Amino acid sequence: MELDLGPEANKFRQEIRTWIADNAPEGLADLTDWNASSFGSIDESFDNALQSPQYAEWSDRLLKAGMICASWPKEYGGQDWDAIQNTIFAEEAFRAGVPTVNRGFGESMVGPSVMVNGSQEQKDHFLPRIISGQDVYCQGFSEPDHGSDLASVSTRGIIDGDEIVITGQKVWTSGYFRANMIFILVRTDTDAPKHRGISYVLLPFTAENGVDKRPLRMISGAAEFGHEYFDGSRAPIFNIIGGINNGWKVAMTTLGHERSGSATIASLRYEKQFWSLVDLARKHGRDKDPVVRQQLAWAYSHVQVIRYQGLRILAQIAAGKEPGPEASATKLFWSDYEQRLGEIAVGIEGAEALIRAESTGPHEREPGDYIPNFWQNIFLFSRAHTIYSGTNEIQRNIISERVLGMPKEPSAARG
Amino acid sequence: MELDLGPEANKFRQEIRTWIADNAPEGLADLTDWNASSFGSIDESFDNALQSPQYAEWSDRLLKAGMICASWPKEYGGQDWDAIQNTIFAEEAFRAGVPTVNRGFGESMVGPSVMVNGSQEQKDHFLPRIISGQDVYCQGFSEPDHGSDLASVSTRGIIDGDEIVITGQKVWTSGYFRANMIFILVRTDTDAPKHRGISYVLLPFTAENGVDKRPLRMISGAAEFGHEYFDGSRAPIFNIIGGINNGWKVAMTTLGHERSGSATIASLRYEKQFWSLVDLARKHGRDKDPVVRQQLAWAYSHVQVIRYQGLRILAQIAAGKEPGPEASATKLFWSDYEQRLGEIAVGIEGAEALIRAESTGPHEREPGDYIPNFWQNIFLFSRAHTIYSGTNEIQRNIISERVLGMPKEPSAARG
Amino acid sequence: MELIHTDEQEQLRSSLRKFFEDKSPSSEVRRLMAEGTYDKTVWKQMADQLGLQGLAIPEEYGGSGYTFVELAIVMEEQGRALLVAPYFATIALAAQAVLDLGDADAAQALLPGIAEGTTTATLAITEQSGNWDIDSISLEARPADGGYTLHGVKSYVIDGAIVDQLVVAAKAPGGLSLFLVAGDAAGVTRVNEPPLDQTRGLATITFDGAQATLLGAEGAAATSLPITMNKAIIALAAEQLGGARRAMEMAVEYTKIREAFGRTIASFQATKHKAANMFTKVETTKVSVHYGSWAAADNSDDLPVVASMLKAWASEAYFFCAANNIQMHGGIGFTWEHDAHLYLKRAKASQLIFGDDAYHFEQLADRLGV
Amino acid sequence: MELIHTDEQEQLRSSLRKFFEDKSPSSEVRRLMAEGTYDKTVWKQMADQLGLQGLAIPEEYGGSGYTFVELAIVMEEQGRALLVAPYFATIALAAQAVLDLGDADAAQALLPGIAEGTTTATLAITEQSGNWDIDSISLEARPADGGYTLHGVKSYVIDGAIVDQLVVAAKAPGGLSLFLVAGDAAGVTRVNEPPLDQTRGLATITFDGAQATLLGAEGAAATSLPITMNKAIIALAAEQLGGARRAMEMAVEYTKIREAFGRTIASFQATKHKAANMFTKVETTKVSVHYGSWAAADNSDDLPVVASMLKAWASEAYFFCAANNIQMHGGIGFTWEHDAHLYLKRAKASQLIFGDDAYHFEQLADRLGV
Repeated sequence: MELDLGPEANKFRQEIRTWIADNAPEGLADLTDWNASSFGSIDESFDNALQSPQYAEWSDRLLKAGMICASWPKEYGGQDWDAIQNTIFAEEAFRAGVPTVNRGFGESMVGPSVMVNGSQEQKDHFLPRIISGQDVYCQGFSEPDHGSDLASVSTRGIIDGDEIVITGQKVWTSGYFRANMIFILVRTDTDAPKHRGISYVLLPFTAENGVDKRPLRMISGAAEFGHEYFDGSRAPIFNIIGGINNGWKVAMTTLGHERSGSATIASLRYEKQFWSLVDLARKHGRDKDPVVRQQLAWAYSHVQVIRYQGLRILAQIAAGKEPGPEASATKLFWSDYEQRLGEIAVGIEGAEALIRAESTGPHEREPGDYIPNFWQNIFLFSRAHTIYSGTNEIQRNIISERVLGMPKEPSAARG
Repeated sequence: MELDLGPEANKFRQEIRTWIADNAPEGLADLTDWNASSFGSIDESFDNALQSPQYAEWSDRLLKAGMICASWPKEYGGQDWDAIQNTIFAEEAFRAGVPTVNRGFGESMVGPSVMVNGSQEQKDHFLPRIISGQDVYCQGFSEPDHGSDLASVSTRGIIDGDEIVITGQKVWTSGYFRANMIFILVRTDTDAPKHRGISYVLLPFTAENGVDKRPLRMISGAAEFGHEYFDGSRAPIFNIIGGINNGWKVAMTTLGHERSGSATIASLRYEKQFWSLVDLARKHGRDKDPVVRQQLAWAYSHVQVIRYQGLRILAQIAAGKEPGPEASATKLFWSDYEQRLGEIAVGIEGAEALIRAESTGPHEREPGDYIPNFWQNIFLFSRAHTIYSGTNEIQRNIISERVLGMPKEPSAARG
Repeated sequence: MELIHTDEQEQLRSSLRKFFEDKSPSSEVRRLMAEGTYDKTVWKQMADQLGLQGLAIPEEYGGSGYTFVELAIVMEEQGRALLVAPYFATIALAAQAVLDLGDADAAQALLPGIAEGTTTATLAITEQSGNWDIDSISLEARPADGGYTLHGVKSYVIDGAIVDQLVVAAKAPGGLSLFLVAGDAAGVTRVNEPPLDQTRGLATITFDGAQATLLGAEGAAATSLPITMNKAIIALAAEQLGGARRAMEMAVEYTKIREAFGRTIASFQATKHKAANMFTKVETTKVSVHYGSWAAADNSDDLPVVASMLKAWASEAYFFCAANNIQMHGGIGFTWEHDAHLYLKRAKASQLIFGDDAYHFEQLADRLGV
Repeated sequence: MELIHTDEQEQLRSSLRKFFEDKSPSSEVRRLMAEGTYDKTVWKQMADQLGLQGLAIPEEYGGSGYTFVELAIVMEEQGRALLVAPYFATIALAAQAVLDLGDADAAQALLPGIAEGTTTATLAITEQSGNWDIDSISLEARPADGGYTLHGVKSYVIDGAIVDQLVVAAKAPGGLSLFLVAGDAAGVTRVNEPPLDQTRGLATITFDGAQATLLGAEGAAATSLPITMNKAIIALAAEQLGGARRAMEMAVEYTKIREAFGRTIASFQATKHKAANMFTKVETTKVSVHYGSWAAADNSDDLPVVASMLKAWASEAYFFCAANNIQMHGGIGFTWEHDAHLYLKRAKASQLIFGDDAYHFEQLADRLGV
């Protein structure tokens, strides 16, 4: 059943569908499974596809058509697309098997922060570089031992003439290996109260600029996150957004930015994953095993709930309503689901899951590399889902306190 | 596999087996399922069997042979049986399908308290009446709103000449309906510290003595527990054990008394119950259903663990060792198990579980009575298992704090 | 349609909440369940004041023509209040069965009376086997004197002993068909069984040559009855949602008041996390029921899949909330006097009727083509 | 025998704990797993200083004749330390397979070398299907020149690429039989596969007419191999117990140190209850392993039942503890640098090898005669 979003949206969907059909380079869809969940996985074909001429051409056409960062306001190079349009575009790309080109943290966090807090010169300088892909950002918020207490920034920023000089460490830096820029919180006033002495800096993220990037290897073998040491890394004062010592406010703008448009895509990906699981069961002759069928039905039910949740969020956005309290349960739900899904999948693989895939490609491979197969990767990487972005224990605290009005823990000196 | 307890124990087992064969009245084993778990159930055949001439005769023979309260010291009318002998007796009775005759709280709690804390006159008076069955005790410790904080006794005891006069309430009184005596904690000094003004009284538990007994009906329909109001109920001062205001210490003796001998019996009962469940599955044509077979295997595994735990406790007792920390997990384990077992069983019954059994007998029946069938009763009554004797949440606290050395909750003003 | 309720739907919910709190408090639930009956005055008020019986019945048959989405809201709210009345039986089973036949005469025969609150009814499907598969129906309908007579026994008939009319699934010469029989007709013997869940009656009904009227065409039920069953499951899931949410609320409210060891038990993390898990179950059920009611309203292609998914999902959620509600209440929670057990028993009975979770997960796998 | 360990057994455990903490610290585990090998010096020390390889081998074959109960203690302690060495393969698989044949010549051929620490070995059972049912064995043993040649492929052979000797289950003309083949014999190709659990090697071994020596009689393995498999499962369960307990201890220790929101995270009830649940799993596994090792020592009638029960039980316990160990460590717990993942992977691999929980629950139902 397809969500009927009204005639305007249906027309838009038709236009997008036609545009994709007309513009997607031949063979692009066949290069890799663009829709597979790639988070935490090491997928050679995906990496190779990103290097292909077809992808370059597709990327170029999207850029010219304004379909990169399209949800940004027109004045900043976007198309003013709303959540419905974003979703329709993502759905149609998914159905056509072609990738959307998104600019990651640059698109979702840095851009909006600059739009809200930056000067006209900063907007003119930084925003086009995000859209074009010239600047690829990673996020420098977390530091060792600070857990979820973001305001406890220790990394120092010292003003030196017309530059800021940064020294310290950041950790859990997602996507660090593709980034040439980092948006980083640094302490520029050690005497001010915790939240008042922080600045938000767009820093060149290169070895030449004194950044020592080390992969933080995960249990799945992938180095999805980085751990960086900054030793006198420099940026022009121009790169401080929102003014010196005003970084906490800027960071909050960023964190508050709605990541819409992904709501229904998640379920498309999960649904596809579900049918892969069914194929796996068939391949292993387990699809008629009643115990496995219970597991498959359990999994499908979860995928449907994720789908319904996405549809509801979209309907809320379309109606201009704030997402209801049920949104707080979403992370809890899919993270637990994906963990269990991984366990089910390796169970179906049985003995085969005891052996990993062979390494076949060159990307960041070293001796001693650990390359899991698709389901092993989900099994392993999903252990992180219940931990990052606030552990599931913290999510349950939030639900019980903020939604159900239950009291905080006695000594709750929360950060 | 049978536990080899050594030649002495094996000889004892042989003697007991012979004695039971020689002395059990004909037809006794067939009167009812003496081994079924009757806690919280309303089983007419069981009640009727207790009234039978065969049971009376069996009871009389056990009494004459000293096999009632046999673990008591010889000087008090027992046989000095140790845990191994108790267990062997219980096992052999179980195997022969005949009941053991135990004197409940009188045997396990009041007797030991009187032996330790009572005067010679008190021992001479109270102990034989327990053994003979003349005095049947229930326990008057819990009061409304005090939860597991036993020392918060509000029920008053006032000395009036050579009598003590008791006014107040007790609740969660297990087995109240068969008892003619209650061992009760009352506050005899309201000025003394919480634990110091309590007395331990053996009180006639009758309407004539101002006791208003009300059944506390459970969700299973049975009134396993009572709620009593005491309005000027009297006992001679002779009935205060351990002296006035010394009741807390006496109560602790009672609570500390080892309830050995039941360790391996529990698993015999659970094993029997398991095979009833298998029969149920067969009756419903579900025994070849792979999903049901998973549940049955799950259940059997739990029964085995309970069996191993019992064997271990017995081995520890036989070796004169204190039970290890694993004992604290036992209640957690069987209570969760029995809850899930009830759910599995009604699931196998399917539609049949939607309808209760008909009432067929006279025992404590009223209009509006609610009489579940065997598995419905386990399903319903087992909800209580995770609550009484310290909720499973409290059990988990205890394990984490006392066994694993984790800290108490911040404001832990524990009772 | 969208997966948020309109303001009008939310207003409907508010007035229903108020009405059922007023008309179906615990004292009434307990009185009616002990008597094995329902309150006919309240039933008439439901029709006259709120039009609940006719809500989703087309206007041509005396209803107000709303959709299954609104009906699901009523189901949810009456389930929350544990309303002891044959609403589920009359509306989600009997009326729906007739609607799904798509036969105007059949609809005219039963629906106007239901809509105006003068007729109650139920649907008799399963038999002594307790098997919910329609292929297992063996009750026989024999043509006789231009009509039919019924021969056989129906079991687990919801509210079967207290309703006016029985819609009976039977084997006619032309295949599986539905028949209308008056509850008090000659040749009908109804026994009100003692149910696990006393808030909802279950009857065993023996048909010994009772006169019956064919609804729609002979054989039509082979197509319509599976649809009706799927919609009944959606309605039941809505009811389960209402009960689950109430059980969660009871638990949370109680833990905020009850103290132990110098704190409210709501301040203990084990309690909070149980509550958060209940909340997750309730909210995922809510959105699924909403989708399911929409699928039922639209006769959507995925209705069979959604129904099986929801039967398992809502059952699990309700049982989880009802069982934990008892646990979070401690000792008082397993006494007869406290209402927690009423929800537990309703939850378990709802989980078992029409087939349990494992049955529906297998159905789901089958319907997906796995 | 009784279900408590003797003082002597507890002393054995203490010295093993100390030995493995010394010889198999995290740094060594990581070094060896990266190299896909084991430390031959430590292996020799295990034999010379502690007599671990010969512990449960009868004295007539160079061992010290202890029972499976003592062996289970060794399994537990080396599992706790994630010892990277073919101990399980050599002792619980190869030596046990030969012992279960009950053939003196076969025992003499292999066991003295094992007992003195000069020979390592493994047992090759399953093939490319990954099916652990011995009926699925199809590798062929052909009589040739007074001996035999083997033809076929064995998969998932534990430590198959690093051991000296291979005990191979194969179809001979007289039925399922065991054969001894040198690991470096002509016609044997061994591929060390990249395992999910890097602390234990798995090999695919191709036999292309390799010369093999029959162990015991032709067809004898049809009887002995199921016994060996059951005992191997008990040994594995002991190893799982050791890992589960270590994972629990790591978690509890860490939460006592790590602070969040002004408290140690060990003071949060959610953490405490997770730990208590781990404890319950560990202790129930402990007593079950003890019983199982006793059943294995006694060749008890209920060994098959206990083995299937334990395969599921210990696997579930280990995985539960290993997974929650990661969760309780937070971010650091899912980094490669932290040892938590080594236990998680060992737990999952142990759960899957020899058939998973569902497989063994079905076996259990079958063996019980349900």
